[in-house]
Amino acid sequence: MKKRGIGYGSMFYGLGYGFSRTDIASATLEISQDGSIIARSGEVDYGQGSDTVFCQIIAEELGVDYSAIKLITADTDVTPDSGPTSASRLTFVGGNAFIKTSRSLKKILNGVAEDILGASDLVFREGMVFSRSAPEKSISFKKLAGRAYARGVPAVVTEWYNNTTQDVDPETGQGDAYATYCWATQMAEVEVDTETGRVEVLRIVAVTDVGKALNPLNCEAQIEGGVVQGLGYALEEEIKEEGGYVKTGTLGEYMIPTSLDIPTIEVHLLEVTEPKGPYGAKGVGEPALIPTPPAVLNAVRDALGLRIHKLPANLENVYHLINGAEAGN
Amino acid sequence: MAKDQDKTILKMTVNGEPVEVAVNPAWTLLRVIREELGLTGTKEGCGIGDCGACTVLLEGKTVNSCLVLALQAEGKEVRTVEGLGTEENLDPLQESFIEYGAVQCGFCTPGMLISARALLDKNPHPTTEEIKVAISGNLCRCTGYVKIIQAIEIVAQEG
Amino acid sequence: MQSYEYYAPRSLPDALEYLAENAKNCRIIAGGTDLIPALRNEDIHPAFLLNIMEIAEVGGISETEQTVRIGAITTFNDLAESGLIRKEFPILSEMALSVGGPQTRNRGTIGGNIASAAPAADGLPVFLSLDAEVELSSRRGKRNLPLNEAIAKAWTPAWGNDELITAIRIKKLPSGTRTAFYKLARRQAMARSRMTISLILRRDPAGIIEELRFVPGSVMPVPRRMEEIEKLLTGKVPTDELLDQAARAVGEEMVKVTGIRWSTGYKKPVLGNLFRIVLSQLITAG
Amino acid sequence: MNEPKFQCIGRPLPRVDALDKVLGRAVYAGDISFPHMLYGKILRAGVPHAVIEEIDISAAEAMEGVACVLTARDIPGINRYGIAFPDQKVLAEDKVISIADPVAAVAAESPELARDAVKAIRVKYRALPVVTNPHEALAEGAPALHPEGNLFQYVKIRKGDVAEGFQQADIILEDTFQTQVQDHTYLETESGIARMDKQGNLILQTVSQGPFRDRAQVAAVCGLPQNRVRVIRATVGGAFGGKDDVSVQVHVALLAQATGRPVRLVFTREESLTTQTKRHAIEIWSRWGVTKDGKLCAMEGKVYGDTGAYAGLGPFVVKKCGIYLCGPYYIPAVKVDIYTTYTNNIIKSAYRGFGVLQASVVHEAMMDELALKCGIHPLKFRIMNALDVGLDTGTGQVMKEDCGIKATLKKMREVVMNDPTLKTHCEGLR
Repeated sequence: MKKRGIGYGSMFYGLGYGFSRTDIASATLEISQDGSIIARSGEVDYGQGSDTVFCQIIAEELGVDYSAIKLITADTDVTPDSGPTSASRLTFVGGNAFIKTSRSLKKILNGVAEDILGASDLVFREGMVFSRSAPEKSISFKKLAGRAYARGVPAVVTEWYNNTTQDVDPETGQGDAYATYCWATQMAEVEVDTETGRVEVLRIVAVTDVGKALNPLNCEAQIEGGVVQGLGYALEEEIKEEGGYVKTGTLGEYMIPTSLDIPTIEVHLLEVTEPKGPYGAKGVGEPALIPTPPAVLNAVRDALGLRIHKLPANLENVYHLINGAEAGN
Repeated sequence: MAKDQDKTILKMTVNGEPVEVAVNPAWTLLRVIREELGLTGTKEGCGIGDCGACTVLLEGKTVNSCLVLALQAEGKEVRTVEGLGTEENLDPLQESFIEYGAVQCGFCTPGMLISARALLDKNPHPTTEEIKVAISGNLCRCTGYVKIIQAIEIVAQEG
Repeated sequence: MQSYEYYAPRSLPDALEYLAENAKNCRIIAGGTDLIPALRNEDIHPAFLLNIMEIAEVGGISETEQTVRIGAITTFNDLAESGLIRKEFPILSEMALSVGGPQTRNRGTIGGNIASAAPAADGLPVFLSLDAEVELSSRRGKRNLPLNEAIAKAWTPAWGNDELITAIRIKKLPSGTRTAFYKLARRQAMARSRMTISLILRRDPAGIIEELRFVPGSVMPVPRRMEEIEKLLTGKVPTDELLDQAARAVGEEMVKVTGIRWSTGYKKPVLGNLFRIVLSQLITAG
Repeated sequence: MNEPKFQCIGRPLPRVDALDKVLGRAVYAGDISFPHMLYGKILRAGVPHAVIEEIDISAAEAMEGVACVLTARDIPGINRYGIAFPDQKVLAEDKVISIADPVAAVAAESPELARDAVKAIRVKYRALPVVTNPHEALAEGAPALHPEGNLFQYVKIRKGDVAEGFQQADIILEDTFQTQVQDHTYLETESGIARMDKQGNLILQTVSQGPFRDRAQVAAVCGLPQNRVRVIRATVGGAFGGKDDVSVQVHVALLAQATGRPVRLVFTREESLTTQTKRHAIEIWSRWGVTKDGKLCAMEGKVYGDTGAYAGLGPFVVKKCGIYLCGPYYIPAVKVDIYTTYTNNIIKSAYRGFGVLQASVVHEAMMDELALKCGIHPLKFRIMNALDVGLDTGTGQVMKEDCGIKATLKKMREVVMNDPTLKTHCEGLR
C-alpha cells in the first residue's frame, strides 16, 4: 500500500564561527591606469558562487561591469587572508570586507572626481561618474582612473572585516555566541510503499530567510542543491563502519541521488534584513540543507504513524519500522 | 616504468582531428584523453563508471571513458567537451548552462553537457522525463539537478 | 601494474583461434563495464585480452519464425531500442532500460551480463524466465546450451574457457502471453538491484493460469526459476488467497536456497510482496 | 531621476566562473602537470588499531622508477597536523589508531608504479582492541587512543531551572535518536600538486577551503617558515566542509620537498570514501516538556558524538549539535550535556550543517510529537513557540530584528493554505 504524508522541518543556524573563534576577512582592490579592476580575496569559491557575489558587490559600489572584474582568490602569496570557506560566512564576512574596500577606493576616486568635475553629488554608475543634479558633469570611470593615477593617489586599498564574537560562559554555555542567525523552514510530501519500505519524496517547499538575495539565481541553486543533499541523507546515504573498517568504498555502494530521484522543489526566498549583513544579506549554504531531513522524516512519520529513530529512512529501516523490528540492521 | 616497447600506436579521431598516440594496452580512454592528449576538460570522479564525470561521445554515443580501454577506440570518433563549442561560438547548451545557473563547482559539467548533447542530437525536443533519463548517469552534488534540467529544457524548446 | 597482450580481431574464427591458443590466461572484453574495474582493482591479471567488440558475427538481432537470436555484444541500449525486441519480448526492453545509466547501457552487453554471472545481474533472470539458450562457439565448433545449465555458480560460467558466448536464442512466446519485469533498487538510476521480479504469464479464457514462469533476481547466488511457485499457481485461477499463499511461499523458497543472512529479514517478506504485486498487476492488466 | 536602489545586487546574474567551466578549461588540481612530474601515493594502515612492529620499505625503494619512499623519520618539521588540534600524525610512528592513518608516502614515475611501490611496503602490525562508539570509548578500561584519554570534550548548557520547567509541563516526552555517517561526495576527489621553485620555496596548488590554514600546517611539517610556502587554490570541484581539513596537502608537499620534483597526488574515490573526513554519527537523547495549551517549558538533552580517531573540527561540530538542540524555539529552561569522544573509526569533521543537521532531526521530531500530543497542528505549534524579538535562544542570546523564523513559518503557512491539494492537511492550522 502507498501511504502519503506531510512533514515540516525548521532550523536556525549561527552564521560564522562564533564563540570568540577568529572570524576575519580581508579584501584588496587595485585599480589599473585604464580603470580595469583587480580584486583579491583569500576566500575559496568551491562551487557555491561567492566569486560572483564578490564581483557584484564591487560592481555595485563602483558602478562598473561585474563581469569585467578580475578576481584573484586564495593564493597565499598574492591574496590577503580572508579565513576559510565555511560556516555559511562568505557572503557575510567576505562580502562586508569587499563593501569596505570598495567604499574606501570609491572615496579616493570620488575626491579626484569632485575636483575634476566641480561637483560634490557624484554618482558612480554604468562605468560613468556624474553629478546627480547636473548629469552633464561627467567623466568615465576609466578616464577617472587614469587621472587619479596621474595625480599619484593610492590605487590599492585593503580592508578588513572582523566578525569575531565574544565567547560564552564556560559553565552555562550562555552568551551572545553569534553575530547573526539564518532561518529556514521546509515542507516535504512523501509517499511510502509499505510493502517495500521505499520512501518517495514527491515535493519539497523550501522557505529560506536569506536576509537579502544578492544573486537570487545563486540562492535558488544553492537551496536546490542543499535539498537534494538533504534527501540523500534522509533516505539512503550511509557510510557503514564496522569494527573500525569502512564498508562503503564505491559510489555504487554509497549512493547519492541521481536526476531521477529528485522531487519537485519550490524555493521561496525571504528577506528579513540583517543590519550588519552586506545589503542585509545572511548566509544560505547550510540553511539550504538542514531542514530537508527533518521535514522528510516527519513526513514519513505522518504517513505511517511511526517514527524512524535510526537514520537513514532506507528500504530496510522503514520496512522494519512498519513491521515492528526497527532495531534490525 | 611503462616501457615504450610495450606501447601500441592508437589512431582515432578526437574532436574532428585525427590523432596518433602511443598507448599502453592497460590504459583507459580517459587516461589517454587527459594525460596524453592534455584534454583535461574530461574529469575522473571515480574511475569505475559510477559517476559519469568522464563522459565522452564514442561514435556519437555517451560512454564513461574510464570504462573503455584506449585501444578499443581504435579507428573511432571521440568527442569531448573541448569539441563542443568555443568561447566565440558556444554550443547552445553551454550558453544555457551559463545563463540559467546550471554550473556550480563545474566538475560534473563537461560530462553533463556531453550527455545533454547526445540526447539533443538524437531527440531535439525531449520531454522533461527524457532529459532526466539522459543525464541519470551523471552525478551532480551541487545543483540538485534542477537548473541543469531547466537549462537543457530551454535549449530543447528553442532547438 | 597490469601487463597483457591485447587483440581485437574482426573475424570470429580469428577470435576463436586466439582464444583456443591462450585459453588459460585469456580474458574476453566486450563493453568492459565489469572487466575494466576488475583490471583496475587488480582482481584479475590476464596475460591476454581478447576484444570481441569488432566482430560482426557476435552482434545484431535477428529472427526466424520460431526464435530470436541476439548477438552477444548487443548492448543494453541496442536491446532497448530494438523494435523487434519491443514487439516480441517487452520484458527485455524494460529490463534493459533499468540497467545502470545511459553510458553503461551504451557499453554493457548481454553476453557480458551473462558471462559475468553476477548474482545482481539484471539480464540473467529475465533471460532465464524466457528459457533462453546461449550459443557457444569455439575452435571445436558451435553448440547451444540452456541458460539454466550455463551458470554453475555465482561469477562462474559452466562452459569451457576456450568457448565464447556468441549469442542468446529465445523462442518466441505464444500469443496471449504477458510479461513483466520489476526492479527494486535504492535509487532510480545507476543502482544495483536490491531485488527483481521477472514474470511470464499465460492464462486461458476462463482465467486459469496455463503457464507461469517466475525468476527472482538479486536474491540467490545464481538466479533460477522458482518452479515450486510456478507449480503452485499453474492450472488454477489466481484468487487473492492463492496469491497471498504463493507470496509467502516465495519467501520460504528463497530461504531454502540462501539460508538466513543479515538481509533475510527484509528480503524474505518483500520478495513475496513484490511477487504478489507484480503478478496481480499482470493479471488485471487486461 | 528614478533610479533603482541597486544596479547589480539582487539580480540573477550568471556566474563569473561558468564560462571556463562549460568550456572544460577551468583548471582543477588534478588537471595540472609539469615536466618531470612524479605521482604520489599514500600507504594507509588498513587496520583500525595496532602497534607497528616493523616497516620494511626496501623492496619499494629498490623498484625502478620509484623516486622516494617516506616514513615518519623523513619528516623535516613536526610529525603532526590537524585543522584545529594537531593530533594527527603525518606518517605513523609506533602505532596506528585508524585504518586511514598514513604510514608511508611514495613518489614514482607513473601512477601505476606508485601504486605498485605502496603494495611492496611491508608493515608488521600487532592488533590492539578497538573502540567504535562513544559509549565504548568512555567505558572504564577502554584503551586510550590519545594521551589525554578518549573524552575529547565535555560541554554543558545550562539555562533556567529545568526541574521547575518540567514541573510546569503537562506533557513530557523523551526519545533517543541515532544519526548515521554521511560522505560529502564532491565529484572531485582530494587532489594537489606540489613543487619547489629555484629559490627553495614550496608551491602547492590544491583543493582547499582555507589556503592559509593549509599553509600553516604544511609549513610546520616541512620545517619551513610560512612565507616560504605558497598555497594556491585550484578550481575546487565541490567541498561541503570535506575539504576543510588537510587531505593531500602535507604529503604531496613532503614528497616534492624530498625529491625536488613536481609531485601530483590525487585520491581515488575509494580512498576518499574510506579515509577522508565525514559527517558525525551522533546519538542524541532528549526530554521535552510542554503545557497542555502548547507552550514549551523545558528541554533536557544528552549528546554523544563520535569524532573518530582525530578531532578534526569534531569538537565544534558536536558542541554545535548540543547548542542547537532547542531548535529555533523559545524554551525557558534548558540543560544539555555534550560529549565528544575519540574512537578507532575514521575521522569526522566539518560537513555542511555542522552538527545542526543532527540536532534538527531531533528537535523537529520532538516538536511534531509534542504538537500531536497537544492536538495542535504541527506548523501552528512551531509558530506558537518560535523565537522572536526579545526572546532568547537556548544559549541565552536575545533576538533582535533579524530574527526570521516566524517569517519563514508564516510564509510556509501561506503556501500550504493556498494549495487546494492540501485542504485536509490544513485543518486546524489557522
